[in-house]
Amino acid sequence: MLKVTDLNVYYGAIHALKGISFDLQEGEIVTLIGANGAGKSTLLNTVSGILHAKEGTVEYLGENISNEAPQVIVQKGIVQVPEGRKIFAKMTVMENLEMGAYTVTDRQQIQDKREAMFDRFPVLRTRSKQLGGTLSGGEQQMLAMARALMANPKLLLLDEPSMGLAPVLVEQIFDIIQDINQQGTSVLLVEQNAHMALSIADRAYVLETGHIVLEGDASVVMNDPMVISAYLGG
Amino acid sequence: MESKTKSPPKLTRRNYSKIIRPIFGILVLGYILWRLYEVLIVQQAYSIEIWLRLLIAGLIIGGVYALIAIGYTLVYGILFMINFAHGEVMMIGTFAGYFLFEVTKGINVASAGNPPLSFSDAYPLISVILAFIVGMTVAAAAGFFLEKIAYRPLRKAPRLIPLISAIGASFFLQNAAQLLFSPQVRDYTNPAAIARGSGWTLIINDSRVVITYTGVLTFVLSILLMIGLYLMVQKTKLGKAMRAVASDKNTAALMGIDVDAIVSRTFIISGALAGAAGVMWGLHNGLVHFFVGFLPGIKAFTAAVLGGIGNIPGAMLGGMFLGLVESLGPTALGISYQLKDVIAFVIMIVILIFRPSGILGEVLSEEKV
Amino acid sequence: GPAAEEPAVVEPSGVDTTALCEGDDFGCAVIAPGQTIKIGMGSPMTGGNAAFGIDAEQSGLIAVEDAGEFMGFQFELIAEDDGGTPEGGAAVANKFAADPTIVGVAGHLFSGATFAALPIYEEIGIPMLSPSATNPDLTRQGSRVFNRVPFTDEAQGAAAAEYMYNELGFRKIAFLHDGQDYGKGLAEIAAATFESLGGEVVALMGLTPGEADYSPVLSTIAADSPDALYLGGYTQEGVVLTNNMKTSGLEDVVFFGCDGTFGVDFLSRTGANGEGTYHATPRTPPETPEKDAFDAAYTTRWGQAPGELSPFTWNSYDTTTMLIKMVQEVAVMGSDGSLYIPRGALVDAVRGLANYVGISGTYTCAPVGDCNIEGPTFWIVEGGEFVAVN
Amino acid sequence: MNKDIIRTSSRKGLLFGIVLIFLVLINFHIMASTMISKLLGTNVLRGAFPEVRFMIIFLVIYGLWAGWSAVSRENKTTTKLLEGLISGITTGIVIVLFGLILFFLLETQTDVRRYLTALSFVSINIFLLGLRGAGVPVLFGLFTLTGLLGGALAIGLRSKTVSNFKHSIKAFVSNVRQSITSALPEFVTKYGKYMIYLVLLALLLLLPSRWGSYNNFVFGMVGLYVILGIGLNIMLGLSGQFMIGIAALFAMGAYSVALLNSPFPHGLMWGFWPSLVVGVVMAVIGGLLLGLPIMRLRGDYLGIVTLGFGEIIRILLNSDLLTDLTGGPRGIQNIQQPTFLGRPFNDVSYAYLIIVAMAVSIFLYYRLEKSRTGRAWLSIKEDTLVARATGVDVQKYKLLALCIGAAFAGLAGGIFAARNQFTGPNDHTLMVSINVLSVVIVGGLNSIPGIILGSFALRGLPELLRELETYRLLVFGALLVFMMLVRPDGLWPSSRPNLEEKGSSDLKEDIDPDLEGRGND
Amino acid sequence: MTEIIIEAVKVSKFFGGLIAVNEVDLQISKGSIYSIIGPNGAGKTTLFNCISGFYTPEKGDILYYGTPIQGMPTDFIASQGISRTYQNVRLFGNLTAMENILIGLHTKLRSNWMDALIHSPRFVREDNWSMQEAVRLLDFVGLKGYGDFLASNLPYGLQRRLEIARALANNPRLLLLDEPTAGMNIQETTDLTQFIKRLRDELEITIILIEHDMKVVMGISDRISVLDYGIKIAEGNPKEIQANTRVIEAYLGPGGAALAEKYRSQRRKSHA
Ligand SMILES: Nc1ncnc2c1ncn2[C@@H]1O[C@H](COP(=O)(O)OP(=O)(O)OP(=O)(O)O)[C@@H](O)[C@H]1O
Ligand SMILES: Nc1ncnc2c1ncn2[C@@H]1O[C@H](COP(=O)(O)OP(=O)(O)OP(=O)(O)O)[C@@H](O)[C@H]1O
Ligand SMILES: [Mg+2]
Ligand SMILES: [Mg+2]
Repeated sequence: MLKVTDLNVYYGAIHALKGISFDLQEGEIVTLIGANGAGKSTLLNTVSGILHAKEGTVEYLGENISNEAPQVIVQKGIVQVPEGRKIFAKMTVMENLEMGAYTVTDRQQIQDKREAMFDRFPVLRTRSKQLGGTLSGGEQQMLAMARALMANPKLLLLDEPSMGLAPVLVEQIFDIIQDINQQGTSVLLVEQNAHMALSIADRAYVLETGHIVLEGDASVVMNDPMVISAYLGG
Repeated sequence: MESKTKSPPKLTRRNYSKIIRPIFGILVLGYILWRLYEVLIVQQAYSIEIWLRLLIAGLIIGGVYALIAIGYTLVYGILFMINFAHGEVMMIGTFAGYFLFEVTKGINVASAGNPPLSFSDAYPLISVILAFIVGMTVAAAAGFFLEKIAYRPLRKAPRLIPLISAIGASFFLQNAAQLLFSPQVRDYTNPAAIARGSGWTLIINDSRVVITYTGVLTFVLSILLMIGLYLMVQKTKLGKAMRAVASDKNTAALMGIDVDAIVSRTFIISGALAGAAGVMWGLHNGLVHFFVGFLPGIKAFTAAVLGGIGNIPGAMLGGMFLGLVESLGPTALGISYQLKDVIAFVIMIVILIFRPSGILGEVLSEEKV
Repeated sequence: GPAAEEPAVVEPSGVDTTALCEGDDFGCAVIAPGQTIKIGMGSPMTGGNAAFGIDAEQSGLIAVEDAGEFMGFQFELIAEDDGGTPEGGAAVANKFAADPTIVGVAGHLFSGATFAALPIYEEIGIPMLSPSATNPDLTRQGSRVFNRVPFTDEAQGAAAAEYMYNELGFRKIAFLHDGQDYGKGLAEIAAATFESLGGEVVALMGLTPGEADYSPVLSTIAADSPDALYLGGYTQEGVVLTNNMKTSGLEDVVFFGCDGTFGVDFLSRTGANGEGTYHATPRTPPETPEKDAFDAAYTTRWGQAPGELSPFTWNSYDTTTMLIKMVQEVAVMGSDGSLYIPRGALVDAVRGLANYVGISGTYTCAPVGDCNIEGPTFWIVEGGEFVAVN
Repeated sequence: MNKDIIRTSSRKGLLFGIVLIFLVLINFHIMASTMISKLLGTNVLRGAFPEVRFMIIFLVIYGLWAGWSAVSRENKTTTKLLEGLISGITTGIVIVLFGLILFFLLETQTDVRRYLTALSFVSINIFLLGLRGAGVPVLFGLFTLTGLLGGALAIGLRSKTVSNFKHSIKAFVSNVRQSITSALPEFVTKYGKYMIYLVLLALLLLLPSRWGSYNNFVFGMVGLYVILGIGLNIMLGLSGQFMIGIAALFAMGAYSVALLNSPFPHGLMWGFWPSLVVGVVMAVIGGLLLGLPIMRLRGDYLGIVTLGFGEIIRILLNSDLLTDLTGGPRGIQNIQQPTFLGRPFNDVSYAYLIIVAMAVSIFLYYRLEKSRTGRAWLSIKEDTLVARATGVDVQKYKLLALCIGAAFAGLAGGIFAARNQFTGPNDHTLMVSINVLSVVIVGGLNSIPGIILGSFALRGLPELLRELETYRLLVFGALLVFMMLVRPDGLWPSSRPNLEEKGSSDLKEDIDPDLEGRGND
Repeated sequence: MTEIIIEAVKVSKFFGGLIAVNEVDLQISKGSIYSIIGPNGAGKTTLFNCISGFYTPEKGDILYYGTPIQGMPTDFIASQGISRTYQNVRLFGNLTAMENILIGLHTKLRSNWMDALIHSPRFVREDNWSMQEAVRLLDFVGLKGYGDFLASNLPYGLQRRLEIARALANNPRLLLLDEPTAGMNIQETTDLTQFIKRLRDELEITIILIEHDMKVVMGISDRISVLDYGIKIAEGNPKEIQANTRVIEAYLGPGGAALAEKYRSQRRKSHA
């Protein structure tokens, strides 16, 4: 479904991604783990079209999308939940959801979608008129997910959805990810919480300073000694 | 490391601005109240019709300021840059309207028997509507190209950089207009039906108070445009997208919003409003020249900040407030008209001292850490 | 220019140029063959007051064209932008001072710029003849090089006050000015004279120049119900005031302007509102064939009517022409084919100007440099035209 | 692909055509041909028109450029020719339409100068190459041909091989430079920088007495703006306070020197030096008065308040209210000139005075920047709240920055007034504040070389552009935009100092400062 | 009992209608590591902001060595030896690491602008000393060699360390750390935990810690308070907190290992 080949991304002089290749099959949860600054968010942003690679290609359903603008990529069905949630603080929950469905033109569909989201995240229904910025961290994370789902993604990119959340909330979030996946959305998950991420993923890639150093089935990666010492604490 | 047993001395420190601020405020406020008392209660020099005239003048100019201020605020809200060339966009709109009226004045429509009428006199409504359409379109185009050429490449630069670019653009546009149209000051040739100075006349205390047609047009139209704009920003998809882009460009892009297009549209809207303000200016005041945008530009910028920059109702309020202070202030305080800008600025400073982010700006009393 | 093809052969004058130049206080400006005799002009050509400078340059260029060739040399007008500011005035003066072929300056236009420029010209002996700088102090400080053709504020202000009091019978007048040195001086003197005559000054106040709407000021003034409104300022403010008076409770009050408000621009922009307003000029006689010729030339060359950009169109022509005339008077052809212009002699010649009949009036320079010693002419607008009343 | 080429290059051509129309409408074609004419040795008097052949040269250059710039780097040779040609033809078509209108105006003798002031018959005629109607097809041919030629030129110069070649030349040059530097004796490489400084210093010392009063004047203006720029940089660049009212502080310095040193209005003749000190002090007081009430304001709110302050001061200086004190709109004349060792100042002495003032300002600036105070300012600029939580008394330091910056502005103002022997309200307009702001940002915030360059660019350039007459500010505005687009970090961006080595190398000497007072600074 | 360094007495902080901190009492003894945990939005950061002087609590006192400090200027509080770090790293991004630390040293230096202008002996002495001290701190937090990097160019983990170094430069008696391990992986987290211990042991600094990572909290805390909706719902040593049912309900949820097992089994099911 998604195929990334030999990706090189720079921030000015900083070489952030140094020849990354990976792929993701339809229906999979693939997780990317790696230390701070390894380039995980950079990778997601490149796939989303916020950043553009100097070299290398991103293929989606067999189509080269390396140089497309973000809005085009969203239209094609790749939607990202950015790091730190990035809720539109001065817009209500409802308006945030509407923004998520920006690419959808059918009003009825938007309404249905919104109802579906409220059913999935009941807490959002009770807050629908509240400003996004005043939600608690966990509520914001749910809103961010719901907002992304409004666009009917085929592929969901999640950037550290559990960051800064209380343990109970982490639990809920991972439940939801699984659920979304089971309903047919592929997921590319970036996580610091390697334990949880590996436990729900099909496959995993380990990123270090812009390189992929390890890849394989989640269960295999989980038992790799290097991963255990660096990411799982063993 | 040394020992840490010493307990901190009990010491409170003076907070300069905590003392100075109220003193300054009380001084200014006291002065204003004293002057108001002198003028309104003691001297009673001015009767009601004079106040009415002042009020009318203030509302009209306030409406114009508000329209221009909204342009500043829209652009600021979305790019956090001061579009210093915005006054020049208004100037372009003024010129566009001027030319439209020159053309409609020049076309003669046959009218049986009577001396031939010009198009603009025969169909004043159509020509005024045309003038607004042309003025707003041309100014919107100016705003669009301005952003595309002078600001878009600087989207990621620190905020002061596009400001200087805008100053350069402002120089350029001003001088281009001077070289194209000569520095001469001209007047709009209004359709006869809404000639400048004509209007409804009220007789108050045996004195005529004229409510000019152009003034009413200006005021009503600016209010309508403002309401329309506010509704648009609050309710339509474009408006919401603008707010989303304003709060976070990258995230907005991740929602599938074409950020460049939204920014362009923002400039188009703000240009169109400035163009409308320009045509109103021409119709009501009659002044058209290359420098016509400079003063209103500065004033409107002040108004935008006064209301809370980035805040649309704030810009409206700020514009109206500034217009009223300029027109009523000197008389009400019994101060020379030469100092009207001083009054306006001092009141602005006092307001900002107590509301550091404008009248309607968010209350920044405590910033989230 | 068309005459450039066949340089006329001019015999050397036979005057000993070395002695002439050594004897001169400032030495000579030497114009070598092929060079032009340059007249400088410092004026605001950009920014809010650009119309004044552009107008002055356009008039000056016509003056230079009219002057034609002199002993095989061309005159050239170098108009520089001083922005109307002192800082700009000093910059332009320094630039002119660095050019040895600049012999005189038809400027500067604004008093502030003139003040800053003056010491520089004083030092190297470049005569100035300003078409518009009216600050009385300019001719009070004993400058040798500074001269001007406009009225001083004193002459006009006093005359206007007397005219309003004695001839028109006004007793209550509001005096306004544009807050610039020209208008303020004028209004203050007029007000003081009016008061000394026994009139009542109901207001003497400054405006912010360049505004588009003065109705608040006027509404306030209306409370004192004056007979007339006097303005020291320019057409721009005059037009706005005249138009605003009709909606500010001053419909029946007379607007009395000055030489700064005289011009076709006022007529066309006030229309019916301008009827019955008064203005002043230093110009006698008003319509001469020379002036008509100039008006025609100006319109043909620039596509605008003279007086549309600023009230100083004719003054600028006259000052440039006067400088050229004086250069022609003192210049000497050297044996080497160069033209020798003794600077000190030129300075004195300009100061010594007498009974010069220009298109804007007849000028005789007083020893302090004020060249317009005639009283003003007052005009009333009737039927869309200026009609002289005295 | 082919469609793409047609679209992009015809768009280029359209752009060039429209710009040319604009240039003709403001008579810039006359200006440009005049310049070409002068360059080629044929003088054109002011107000006169150049000969048609120079117009042709201008148009040919313009056409070549239009063709050249339409060429893209990647394409094949023939495609490049095509691109140039299409661009040329499009420009030609636009110009034909325009030319026909012009010809119509000429034929019917329709004078449109009431609306388009530059469009005189002479100017039209010159644009039509003096050929009237026949000029239109000739122009079309000219643009088609030059477009093609421009494309052809670009084949040679705008190709990958050439750009590679350029790179290799650059590499070669830098290699040569390196080998030269390595071959030079060590002291040259080591002290080369200082030698350059020495040469600059020598130039600074020698030039003012040589190059005439005009250059001294312009140089002095640049110098004063450097001082103003340093003052503003302390407020804006170091402590992050958005100040658009520095003209007011400049005015305080200027008016102090003027009022204390002129026969009118007060007849005080204190002499230049003491009044310069008063000027600096007054500016500092001004900074303090401005700063005290508005310490809480941030960003653009601060900007607009300082702008208001600047305007308030200017209006008051100009007003009837203060005329008796400040001379009102007439300003203050005949400012007494300073003397040095009994000799009165002339342009050369002022140049030296400004050099000294500039040098002192730069020196003081560097000392401040590299101190606890300077770092406290920087921390406030970066993050006020955190600076406060790190123990920086934000209000005190902000005020300090305003006051010290004001002192520089006052110094510049004092010298300015004395040098012009006159100052008035028009010397202290909003434009002055905007100019200083531009100087600092165009040059590069927190960079002294940047401020010097910026000052040359913004104050020197308009003087150089005087050749362009009325087009001066138009070109200046365009250049300002262009400079920002090309160098958004400023002409000479600042860099942060390297301190780690300094701290490490001194590690041997174990100095312990007096730490008793720690905790209650 | 040992000396109390800081004490909160019925501290409340409101935002409009929202009670962010509700009558919270804390007593923190000198030389201890004290953790504050609680769900998102419980008011932990707000409490820090009250202590460090960013906010003035509407009610209650904050006593530092027995002296009330609430409402005092932030910089004054800092100069009394209370340093902090921030939940989202807040370095002076455009300045170098050295400069960041030098600014941290601000309260320890006394030379003013005049000293700087004339390079007085005091200035020279302090300048040399502060450079050395900054390098020493750089070394202490393991940033040697990064001194001349712009802070914003440092990797995230190093930025966190630099922030701590800046806070340490103030020579604090009390250090407030707000989620120092957020966004760190396990290895980095372990390192940082050791480092925090060292701060307490070697420099005798009292530390208050906000953390979501229970491993860290339980590993190094002497005492723990739990906030929920601004109210302190529990206090005690790690053992007591882990056993507290209210805390489990509001905050901890079932243990991580158990949870992971739950997911794995679910996954197997769904793939089957
Ligand atoms: N805007 C930027 N400018 C310059 N460098 C950047 C920028 N954003 C990221 N970097 C650098 O690129 C590298 C990769 O960053 P990225 O944000 O992708 O890491 P990450 O793996 O997502 O880390 P984290 O776990 O902290 O989110 C880092 O070294 C970072 O410093
Ligand atoms: N400046 C502010 N204005 C309004 N509300 C605020 C402000 N600061 C915090 N709040 C609110 O106060 C509550 C407590 O916030 P606080 O940041 O202290 O939570 P926290 O315990 O640190 O949570 P987290 O673990 O997510 O960081 C939240 O509901 C928050 O939205
Ligand atoms: Mg990341
Ligand atoms: Mg928190």
